[in-house]
Amino acid sequence: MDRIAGIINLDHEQDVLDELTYFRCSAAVPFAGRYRMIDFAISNMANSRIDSVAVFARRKYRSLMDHLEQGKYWDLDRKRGGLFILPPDWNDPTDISKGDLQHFHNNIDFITRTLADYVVVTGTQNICNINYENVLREHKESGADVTVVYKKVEELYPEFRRSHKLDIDENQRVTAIHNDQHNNNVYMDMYIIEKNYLYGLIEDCIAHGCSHFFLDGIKGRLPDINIHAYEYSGGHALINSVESYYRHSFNLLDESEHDRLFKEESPILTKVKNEAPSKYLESSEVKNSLVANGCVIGGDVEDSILFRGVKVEKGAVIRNSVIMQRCEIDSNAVLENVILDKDCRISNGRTLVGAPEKPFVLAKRNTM
Amino acid sequence: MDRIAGIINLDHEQDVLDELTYFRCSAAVPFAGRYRMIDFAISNMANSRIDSVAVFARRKYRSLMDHLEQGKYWDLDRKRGGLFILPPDWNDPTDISKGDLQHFHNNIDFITRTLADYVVVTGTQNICNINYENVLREHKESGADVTVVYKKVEELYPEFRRSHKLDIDENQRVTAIHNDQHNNNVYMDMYIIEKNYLYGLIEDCIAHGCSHFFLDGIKGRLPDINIHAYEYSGGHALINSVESYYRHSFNLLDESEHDRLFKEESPILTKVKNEAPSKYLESSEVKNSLVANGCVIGGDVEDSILFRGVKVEKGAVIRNSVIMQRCEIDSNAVLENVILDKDCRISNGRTLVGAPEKPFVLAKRNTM
Amino acid sequence: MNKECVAMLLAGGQGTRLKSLTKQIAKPAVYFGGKYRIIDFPLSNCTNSGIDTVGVLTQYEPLILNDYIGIGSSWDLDRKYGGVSVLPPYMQSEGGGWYTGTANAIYRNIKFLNQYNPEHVLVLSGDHIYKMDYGKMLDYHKETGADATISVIQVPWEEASRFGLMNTDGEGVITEFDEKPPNPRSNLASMGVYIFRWDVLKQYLIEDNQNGESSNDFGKDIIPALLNDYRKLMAYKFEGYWKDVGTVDSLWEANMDLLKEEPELNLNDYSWRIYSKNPNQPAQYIAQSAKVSNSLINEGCRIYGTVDTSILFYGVRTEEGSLVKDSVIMPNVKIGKNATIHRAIISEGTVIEDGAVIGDPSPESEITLIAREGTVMAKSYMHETIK
Amino acid sequence: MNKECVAMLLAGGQGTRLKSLTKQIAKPAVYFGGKYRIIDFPLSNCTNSGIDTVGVLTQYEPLILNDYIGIGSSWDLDRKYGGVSVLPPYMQSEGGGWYTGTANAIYRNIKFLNQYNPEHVLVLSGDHIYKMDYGKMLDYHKETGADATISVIQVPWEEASRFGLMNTDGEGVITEFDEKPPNPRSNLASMGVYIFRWDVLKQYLIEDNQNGESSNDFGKDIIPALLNDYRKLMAYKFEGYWKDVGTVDSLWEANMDLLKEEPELNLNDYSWRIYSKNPNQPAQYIAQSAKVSNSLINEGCRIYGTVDTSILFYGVRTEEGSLVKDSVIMPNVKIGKNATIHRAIISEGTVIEDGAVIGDPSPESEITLIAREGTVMAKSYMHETIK
Repeated sequence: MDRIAGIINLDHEQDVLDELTYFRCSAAVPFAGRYRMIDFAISNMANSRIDSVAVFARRKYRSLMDHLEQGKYWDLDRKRGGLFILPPDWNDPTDISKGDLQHFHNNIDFITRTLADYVVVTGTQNICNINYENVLREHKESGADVTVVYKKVEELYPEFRRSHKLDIDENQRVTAIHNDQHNNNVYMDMYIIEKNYLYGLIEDCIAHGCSHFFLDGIKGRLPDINIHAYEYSGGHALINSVESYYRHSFNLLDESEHDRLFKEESPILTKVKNEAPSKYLESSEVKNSLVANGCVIGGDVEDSILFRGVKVEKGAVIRNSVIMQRCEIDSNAVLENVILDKDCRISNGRTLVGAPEKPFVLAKRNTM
Repeated sequence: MDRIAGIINLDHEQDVLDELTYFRCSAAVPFAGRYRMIDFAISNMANSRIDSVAVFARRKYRSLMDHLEQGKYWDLDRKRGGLFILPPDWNDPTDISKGDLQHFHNNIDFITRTLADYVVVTGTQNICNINYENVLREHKESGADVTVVYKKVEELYPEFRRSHKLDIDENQRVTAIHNDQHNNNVYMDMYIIEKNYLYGLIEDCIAHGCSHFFLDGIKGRLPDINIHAYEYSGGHALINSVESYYRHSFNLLDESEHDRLFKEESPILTKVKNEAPSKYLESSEVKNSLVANGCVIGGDVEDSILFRGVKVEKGAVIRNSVIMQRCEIDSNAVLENVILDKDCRISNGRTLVGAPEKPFVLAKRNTM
Repeated sequence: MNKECVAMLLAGGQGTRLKSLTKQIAKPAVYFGGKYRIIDFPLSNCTNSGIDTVGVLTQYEPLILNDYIGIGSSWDLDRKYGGVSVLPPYMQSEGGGWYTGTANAIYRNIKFLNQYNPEHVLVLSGDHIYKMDYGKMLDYHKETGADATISVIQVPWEEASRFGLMNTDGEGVITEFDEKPPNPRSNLASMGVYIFRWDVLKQYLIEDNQNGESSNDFGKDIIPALLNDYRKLMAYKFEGYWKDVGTVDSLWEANMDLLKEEPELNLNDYSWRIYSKNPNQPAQYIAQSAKVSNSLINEGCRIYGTVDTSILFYGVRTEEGSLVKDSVIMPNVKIGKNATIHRAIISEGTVIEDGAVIGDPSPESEITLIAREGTVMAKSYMHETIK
Repeated sequence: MNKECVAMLLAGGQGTRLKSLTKQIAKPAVYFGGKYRIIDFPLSNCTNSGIDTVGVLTQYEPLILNDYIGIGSSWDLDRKYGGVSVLPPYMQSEGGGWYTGTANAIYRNIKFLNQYNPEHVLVLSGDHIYKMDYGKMLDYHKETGADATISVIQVPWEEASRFGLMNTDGEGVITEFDEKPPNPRSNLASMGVYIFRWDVLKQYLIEDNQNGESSNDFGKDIIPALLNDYRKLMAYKFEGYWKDVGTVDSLWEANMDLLKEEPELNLNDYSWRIYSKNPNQPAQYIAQSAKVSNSLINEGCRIYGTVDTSILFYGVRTEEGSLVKDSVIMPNVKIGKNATIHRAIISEGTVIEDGAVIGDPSPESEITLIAREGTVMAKSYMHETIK
């Protein structure tokens, strides 16, 4: 029985979702009506029977702590292993590590003490539903040092500009990692690696003053190390901007897109909130929308996503918008192309209209 | 059934335990062989049926997170209430609160959402075994706005210099709070207050630009507010310096002192480590010492405290020392008047001798 | 450490009046309100009232309730000491056997209760939908120094004879107890919520067990015995929503009660959450073709048809052209194109084929119960009312 | 979600050979090693082996084991899905009754197992002290494609006839199984650890139950039936410490084994922890007057006397002038001034009065067992050996 440990490395995830990341890191941004971005990464691990997960957090991680607790919603509140949120702990003046290697170095106990033989390292911006046991199987068969996961995308949307792309030979071996805007093999910011090999690379990177483990320790060693490419073919959304967030939110209104991310056999788990079922009043008119529990809807909602506990009064109109937890939309308010963060309140009769390509975003706890 | 919520406010606790607080806040300093300082505060709350506890943390709190998890060892891993570690979250540019009022302000939800009617606020440096249900009973009978807890000390040790002292009238009402070095009514840095009254004081303090809730919001309002004094008569140790830490450690070797802090009916709980019972080898000679589990002792130990998992080889000598978790003392090493933090290793034949009034302190993970 | 008060939840009733809904599951496990099972209400009341030790007495094989309750984490009852325990009748060295009555069920768990050495025992039944702070009732019980306190609610006089009724004096002391009297002299009905001093209850349970003629029932035997001995019994008046959901009609009605604009039973009250096991479903989807009004819909639903004045549990899918009206649709039901459902309760996992017609729209008609899991309702069944 | 492997721990044995130690508690709950109960070893092995679903089959009233196991959090088995369940014989609609044998106990919990739909079932007994990675055995079982795999250990030939013995061919295929044969032809003893393919085991359990002449026992009936049908049975060789602690002498010996300088069973191995319920005791105190050597001492002890080659559980207090030698002292025993104890097992809570003399120091003497909780051993008992 091969065991895998997981590392969710948030160190390179810029907080680029504008108002949505004013108060939280992007991993904690709400998505798809009832989830946070990081739920996908953690659920994928839990569904792959990974029972030891470290989260390398650096900035604005408090809402992450609130959300993850000790991992109980993923059955990761364990004595052995479990979920660890690892914020910075750089009090050792003799520590010479830099960048994300500070995390790897400071938390080397996580790697050395785990009973797992393999480690999956991933970010949270590539939303997907992947089974790492399959990745491991292919990794072992390939005999590679590292196996990276990529998605062959059909269209090179703007969000892929910042992603690395892979050149792959006929044996699925990676021959180059670069930023070529015409390559559609998008590296998904996740890889699997043998624990001891990872440990050696970390030591070596620190000794050489590296500051970015993937770039310096893996990409930079091509072609000396054997990198295998695992093609992920399921549902995928890269969210690294308000625009990509907004577009992928609406993609979920398509049933087949939705079902590629949410599967019965590998469910995406999240913190349980015990909201009542949503209530649709006599006056409500809801069309083509995703609605989480705890909402009370009296107005019109179309082509939109309502998170948990949203109140929409009679006469209010919401179109092409994402409305997060516990927002209240008073009667006769009109919202179009808007993203409201948590706990916003839109008063009677107010109108907010953004552009379809650039939604109007309101930070949390605003009253307008 | 009156309910009480708890706040453990670490904001005013200086990290003054030298090497012991290089890497951790003083609340996380190991004490009494198997505890951390904060265990006393949390266990007192748990034993007083407080099921909602917030920890206001600001600096070096990672080892606190490791230790407390979600409060499971205190049965505080609850859906409703439970234990919350609340590190800084000051991302709101419009927030005008200062000092510990930042904590109160940022975490006002904790106070407003709790079902409790009363709140106990405490630090962690006054080690004691107190039942807050008794404090509440006296508080309600007194009709006071706030009830502060004090200890009438017999001797004014140096550690009390920084404590506030209370002038108390014949009705146990506080008439003055000051620093008079000849008053032996030592304020124990804990008080109970009605939730709504607390909320009002916080609002008011922020509006007036205060930065220290107790000094500005409570002490500063004397004699306008009615402060009752609750006398705590049980075991007590104020630990705010290496010297007081060292002295109080050895006080525990006295059975009656020990039993005033550790009671069967109100046990001090801590994180479970699943260490085996300690092993005393044929060659060991242990006298007048406290030993936690998981130790393997082959040498001489006298008048000392060994934390969990300490190894003392045959021929090693330890006197008047505090040896923390998983230290290894090789054969023929001699330690006298020493505090070793976690994971230190003293090699074969080394001698370390501090002074009885000023122990030699070694920070964690040192090898000598 | 003692527990001040331990709750014992009587979940043994076979609930035969709920017909096939309780064929495979005990009544407390019956679905309610789009998301819940009946037992979620007393369990949530316990945790919200600060009672963290609950024994669930079940007459049936314990697996189903064990599976639903698990370690109690859904209701915050996964406690190190206390928490929730399912207590089926088990073999004992002095022999085993079925619980012969509600009092006998508690009697046979005296050892369980003694573990916690409680001062008071709260006895609950698993048949009612209500939100109640048992802590306040306990305070009342303690303040009055009662041997037993019975929670009562005013019911309409015309329904009173269906209940156990209390006659009380001006101070709330119970002077008489009539179990379902034909001619009620009071309309204060017992809610099936009792608090006893444990030492008193234990004594009466032991005596009751020795009495070969007793039916070992709280209402029929224990309460009358206490009254007979002039023990102090107090009535605690409860105000709020309380409904027995022991029949198909009352279960349907209680569900419909939630659809009022301001329902008496508020499920969105953050200070008194009703906890439930979480099925991990994604957000519900309301399609372009859908029309939803006056309804409660749970996560995991995909609605393409019309839903009016109905309650849909998780995982329900309705296709285009379908109509669901005045109905309760339990989890994972699939409703085909152009199917119509009126005034029905459709049980878990049923597949309703395209074009099927179920139920009778006339307001006086009986509620149709489709209660065979996995049933495929084809057109041929369309006008049949299956009970 | 299926579970690949579910463990069933047979904890029903009354352990009469352990005499009064098992009068009030089932054998798996007997104390061992200064801190543990026997059941901690198989439960810790399960959690360390990645097996997170364990049914504990007990013949007794389930309360004591329920109380010790709680929600399983001590062994990290407080899982949302799976975890540890105590399974006493319970009343069923088709009637109830005692488990008639080890196989019958599993047979009557087929529904429990079916809930998880496992591919394999690991059957354990609760009588042995050992650390074992069941995951490796499962890998072997899967690789060899066996219907059943039995874990075996080499025992000295002279002891072999006390065990169930396997004859195997060169590949480890079991060709014969002899239950305690007078003339052993093999010294590979069954450790009471089996892995079965669940579909195969289920079939044999059902057939075994229909066979009125069967004793419903794994060793006597199920294994022979499998062999008889030429099913593939593999022997999995285990190397390491393994000890049956079914008698007072072997329990004492297994405790003493821990006192060797490098004991075969290492309790300080951080990669294979033995988990146990935590009694929340402060650090142990060794006084100025104390002399402790070659001993294991647990938290909560206060030692003022001499302790040599002994094991002390939590909460033991020995006064000045007392001597404890070659003994096992269970929790909360109080030993008075100048009392002497040799070669004894003193059970929980016993109070030994000042000056009492217990046990016989001669190395050939029987082990003295003081096993009545709360006994006060006064001087007058001094030379008596109480069993």
